[in-house]
Amino acid sequence: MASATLFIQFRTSKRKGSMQTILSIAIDALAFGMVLFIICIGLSLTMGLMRVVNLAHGAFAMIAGYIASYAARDLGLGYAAGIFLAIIGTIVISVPLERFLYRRIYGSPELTQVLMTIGLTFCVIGITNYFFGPTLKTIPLPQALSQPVDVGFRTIAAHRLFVIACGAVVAGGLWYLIERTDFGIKLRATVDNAAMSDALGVRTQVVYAISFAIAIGLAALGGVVGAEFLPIEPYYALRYMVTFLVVVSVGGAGSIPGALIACLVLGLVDTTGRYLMPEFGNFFFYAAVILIVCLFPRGFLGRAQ
Amino acid sequence: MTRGKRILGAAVGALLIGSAAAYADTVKVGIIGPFSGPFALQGKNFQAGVEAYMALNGKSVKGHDIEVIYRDLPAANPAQSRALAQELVVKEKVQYLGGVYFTPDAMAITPLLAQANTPLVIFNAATSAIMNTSPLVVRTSFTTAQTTNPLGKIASDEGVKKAITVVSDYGPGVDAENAFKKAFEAAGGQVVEAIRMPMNTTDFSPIMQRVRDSGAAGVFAFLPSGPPTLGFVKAFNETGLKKAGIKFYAPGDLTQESDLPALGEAAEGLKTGFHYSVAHDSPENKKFVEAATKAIGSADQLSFPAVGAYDGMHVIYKMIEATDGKQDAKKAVDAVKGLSWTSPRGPVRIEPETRHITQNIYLREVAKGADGKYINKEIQTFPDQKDPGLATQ
Amino acid sequence: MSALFQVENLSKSFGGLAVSRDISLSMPAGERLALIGPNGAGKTTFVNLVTGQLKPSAGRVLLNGQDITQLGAVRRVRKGLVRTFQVTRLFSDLTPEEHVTLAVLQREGKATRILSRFHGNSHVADEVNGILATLGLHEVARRKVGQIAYGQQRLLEIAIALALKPKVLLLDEPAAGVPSADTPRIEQALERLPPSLAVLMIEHDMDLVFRFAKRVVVLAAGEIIFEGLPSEVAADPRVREAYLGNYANARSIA
Amino acid sequence: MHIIAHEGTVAARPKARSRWWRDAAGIALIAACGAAGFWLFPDNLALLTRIVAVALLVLSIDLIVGYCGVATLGQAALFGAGAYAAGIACVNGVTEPMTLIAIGAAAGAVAGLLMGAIMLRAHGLAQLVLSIAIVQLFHEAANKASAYTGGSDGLAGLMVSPLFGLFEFDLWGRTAYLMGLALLLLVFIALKFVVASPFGMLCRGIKQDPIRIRAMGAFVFPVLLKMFVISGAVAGMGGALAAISTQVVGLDSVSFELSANALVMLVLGGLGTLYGALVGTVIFMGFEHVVSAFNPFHWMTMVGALLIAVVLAAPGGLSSLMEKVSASKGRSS
Repeated sequence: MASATLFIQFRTSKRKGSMQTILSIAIDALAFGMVLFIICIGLSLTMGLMRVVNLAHGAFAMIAGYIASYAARDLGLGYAAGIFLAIIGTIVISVPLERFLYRRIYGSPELTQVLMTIGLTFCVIGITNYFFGPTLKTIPLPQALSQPVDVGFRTIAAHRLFVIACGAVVAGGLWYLIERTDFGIKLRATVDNAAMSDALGVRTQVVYAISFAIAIGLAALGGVVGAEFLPIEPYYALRYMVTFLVVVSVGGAGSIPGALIACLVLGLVDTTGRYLMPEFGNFFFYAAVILIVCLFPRGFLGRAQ
Repeated sequence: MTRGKRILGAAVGALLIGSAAAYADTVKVGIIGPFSGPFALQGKNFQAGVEAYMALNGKSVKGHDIEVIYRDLPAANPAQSRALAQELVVKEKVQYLGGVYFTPDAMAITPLLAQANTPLVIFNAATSAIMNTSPLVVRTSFTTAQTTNPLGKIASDEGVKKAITVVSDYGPGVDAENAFKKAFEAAGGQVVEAIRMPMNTTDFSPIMQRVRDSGAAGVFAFLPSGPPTLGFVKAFNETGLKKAGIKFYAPGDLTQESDLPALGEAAEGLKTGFHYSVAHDSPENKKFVEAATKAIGSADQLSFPAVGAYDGMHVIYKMIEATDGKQDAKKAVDAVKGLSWTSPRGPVRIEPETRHITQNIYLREVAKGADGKYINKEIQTFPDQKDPGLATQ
Repeated sequence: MSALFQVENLSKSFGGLAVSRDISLSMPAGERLALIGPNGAGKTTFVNLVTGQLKPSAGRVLLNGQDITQLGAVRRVRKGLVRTFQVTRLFSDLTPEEHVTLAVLQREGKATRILSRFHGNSHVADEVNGILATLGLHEVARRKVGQIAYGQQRLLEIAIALALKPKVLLLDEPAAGVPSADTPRIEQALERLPPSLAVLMIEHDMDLVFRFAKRVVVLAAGEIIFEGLPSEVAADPRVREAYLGNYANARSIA
Repeated sequence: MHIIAHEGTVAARPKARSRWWRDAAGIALIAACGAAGFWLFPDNLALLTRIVAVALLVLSIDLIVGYCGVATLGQAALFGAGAYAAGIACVNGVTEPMTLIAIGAAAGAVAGLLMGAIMLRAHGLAQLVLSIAIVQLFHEAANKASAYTGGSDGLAGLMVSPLFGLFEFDLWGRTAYLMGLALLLLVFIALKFVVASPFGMLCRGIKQDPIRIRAMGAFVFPVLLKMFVISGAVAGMGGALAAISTQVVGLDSVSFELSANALVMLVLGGLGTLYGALVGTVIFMGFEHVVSAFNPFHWMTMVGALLIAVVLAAPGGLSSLMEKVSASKGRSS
């Protein structure tokens, strides 16, 4: 990361020669990275801890976006209520899916999981398109978040600061949940050895169900607060699938700090790449992915399989 | 299943029309468009335009019943495009092909036309070069160069000396960049920097940083309509460029009516050049909007592909009229060369040499309409614009 | 030097933790050597060092007088240093015949051929059938490995190794997990191993060790603490100490 | 021992022969289905040709995923390499269709070599992500090099000369379909030989346990790389066929979407049998065609439901379901 910063400095010193640009890019990268983090961390948990390649993860984020848009815009309940209802609503929708579909594929070969979750994604896209139509849906921000804020060297949308804060809270909260609570102990035990945990009286089915709900809830939160970056529309579920998958793998499935580092590094690479030479932005991004994966075959902080 | 459906359709049709008209022949029109997938909205607009035209002008021409068959092509996919066109021509026996949203899909169909003896009326695909690949193609949409061209002069007239172009990095984006540069420099301006963004860009703030650093007084942007436009416009506001007084010019794809409710306040004041605004003030347009809104189901979803389809159907109806329901592609195309009429978008004409549509291009500004909804308000008209892309070839 | 296989001062440490210390061994052709040791003695590390799965921190491995320390696992196999696995590593949907055929073809350098057929290759069939018959696997030669008894799977591990015509054979607990009723079949198979072959057996089952080995090496805490005849092992105080710790009154280590 | 060996060889013959008969019957069945398609759906030959081209792509994925256990979501990079190579050659005056197929195969093989060399450095999820990154880079490169590839407008104007100087590639697509079908059959037969060779067996072994294969003294990397090259050649032929029959090459032929769809088709049909690849392609594309013609606006839901139903009813893919049905009695052991 340090070398990347130096590189920017070198380039911009020719261009404008100010710290401003560097800080400016850094803060944009941070906000974008945090959006990715909030959405992807749930996927990282399902993939790393529950060993389910849930390609329909983005579909849940999208469902949340629709609920939030409906609550905040059409019902006029406001942003906070929108977020809350979106998380609750998405989890409620996910419960029967977990019970009747996902439970059948725990422990199945990865490709079988891919087949089913892609199928689920197709269904969600089709159904959303049918009920809500193909237009973009927005979630109106409250006044406080929609204003640009002057942070000294530039103006930044208050919403971006809010996203950064959300990301920090999610990272801290998850760390606390997994490392410091009773549930976290049960979860880690179940992951290490499900049969043994079962024998010790941990109700692994319940642990799985709760973890799944948490993952979906995080997807929902990410879908709503990230809607300014990744607008809500029916094709959302497939459009960003690759990005989510890449982020999770680069971070190492199942690792919270790994996912955080991956989001920040990829966010930085993406943002600086697009600033320095936008026309090669994708080259930058995927070349970085190839490089990282070759250097860290298990992701930044992945568990040994 | 398709065969069963066809038989069923024929049976139902016979019942409705009754025995007297059962002898009347049916002319089939095949429409290919993105009816599902990421561009489903555009496909829905195709359908709305077609249905609006048929609702207003009847479902038969000179006693020939017209049957429309839709085929879904969710994203640019020439192989599938060709397969669908072939099926429509060979199996469904359509006499006319219409629709087509993407350029490569059109390119895959044009080589078939002569052998199929079928004209293709393009409702959207906007690259100039398509017209050169077959004499049996007619286009009722626009080209990117056509909608971009007047913007160069406008920018210069508004006192912009230095401008930066920001376009999506793909064919139409590059076309737009070139067209603007040419027109702007012809008017005495200077393009200081040309940025091409990858198609999948979601965070535009680094781009806006570049715009700011370039020191340009105006920015010309081209993005295909769709989700990224929202992020782009928001980033333009949030990074303070709008507040700093940097002028913004773009073809109307960026402020497509169906995106305006989502863009909302952020888009207010944006100036775009385009061939059609849903808010165009004319009796023809009023009738069209009413019928098309009914067809599409929601006023928020209606936008420019619908008018391309509407006028496309007009051209197809004229072709059927000229050939009296017989399959004769050359005669059909010849009949509409030079055809002029008043479209919902204003006066238009099919240019005999290029078979592309000549039309007014309007400078519009996003503003609040009478009912409080945002509209593209026409503030200046550039009449009779041909496609500069074809004119140069 | 008549030693076919030699290990010289082999050491390995992970971080600061030494798991193998200064191990030296020498085996002539035809040797039957057993390596034993309590759990955690470093037997698995030793096997990995010898077969090339791990690189040693210090020391050398020699085969036929040639230094093979720097060679990878595959090249060591090709030089004639072949192992079996403690937990069988077999392809559950292939038959024993297919396993051994693949090994024979690989030894002959024909396993990567595309323009010949794997099945019905009469040239290798005789050899394959011979090996399977020697180990008493001919009856199950056509069954999928997933469907044959575990004892037979262990024998198949040995069959694959023999198909590679090794000079030195490393048997990693060849009787592990085999029901005691089947152990004689494994013993029988071991007795029939080619006489010129140097065999290093790592094993827990002391009965098997005493019957098979001519010489025994005891490893404890990463070091060789005993080297000698099987009959002397039980009496050695250091071995007793290593195995029994404070329960010095126990009579036998078996 | 002699007696045993003798018995063994005697027993070997009927088995090898039955295997051979089964493959011969399978290939005859594919040929019969292909011919049936030609007679039954003479108006859909462009669709059938597209299915054949994609079937080649799916077969190529089966070689890597089904036989080597290397997961890939980037196979369209190889398909696209073949398509663009054939397309560019055609635009530059090489119009003989068989030559174009050969060019496609060569380009696919080279791309396969490159892709394999990169992908085989990682395992599991990381490998999957590498494949995605590679196909995205290919896509980006094809978009950038618009002077050669036409970029997003597509590479148009491919004028392929008649096959053997006699059969035109026309509107009805008979030539393209029959050529594609013949190509598919030849490739299928060749691949049956490949997977039945010692090399094919070695790959199956590597898929299950590379450590065991190494302990047999075989290098894993070159074997897998070789399979990547073969797979690339097959995918490249599919791409070239698509280019010839469509006369346009679009960016979709190097897209992640095509890769993912093709993988879905393979898993739908069943891995590691070659037949599964064909079954999956035909079922998926046929189903998609029928439902999207039936309802162009909301067919995606039905395709999704099909995939879910298959996972619930036949987790091993459709071909495993057929095996299960045909062998339902003998399966009690």
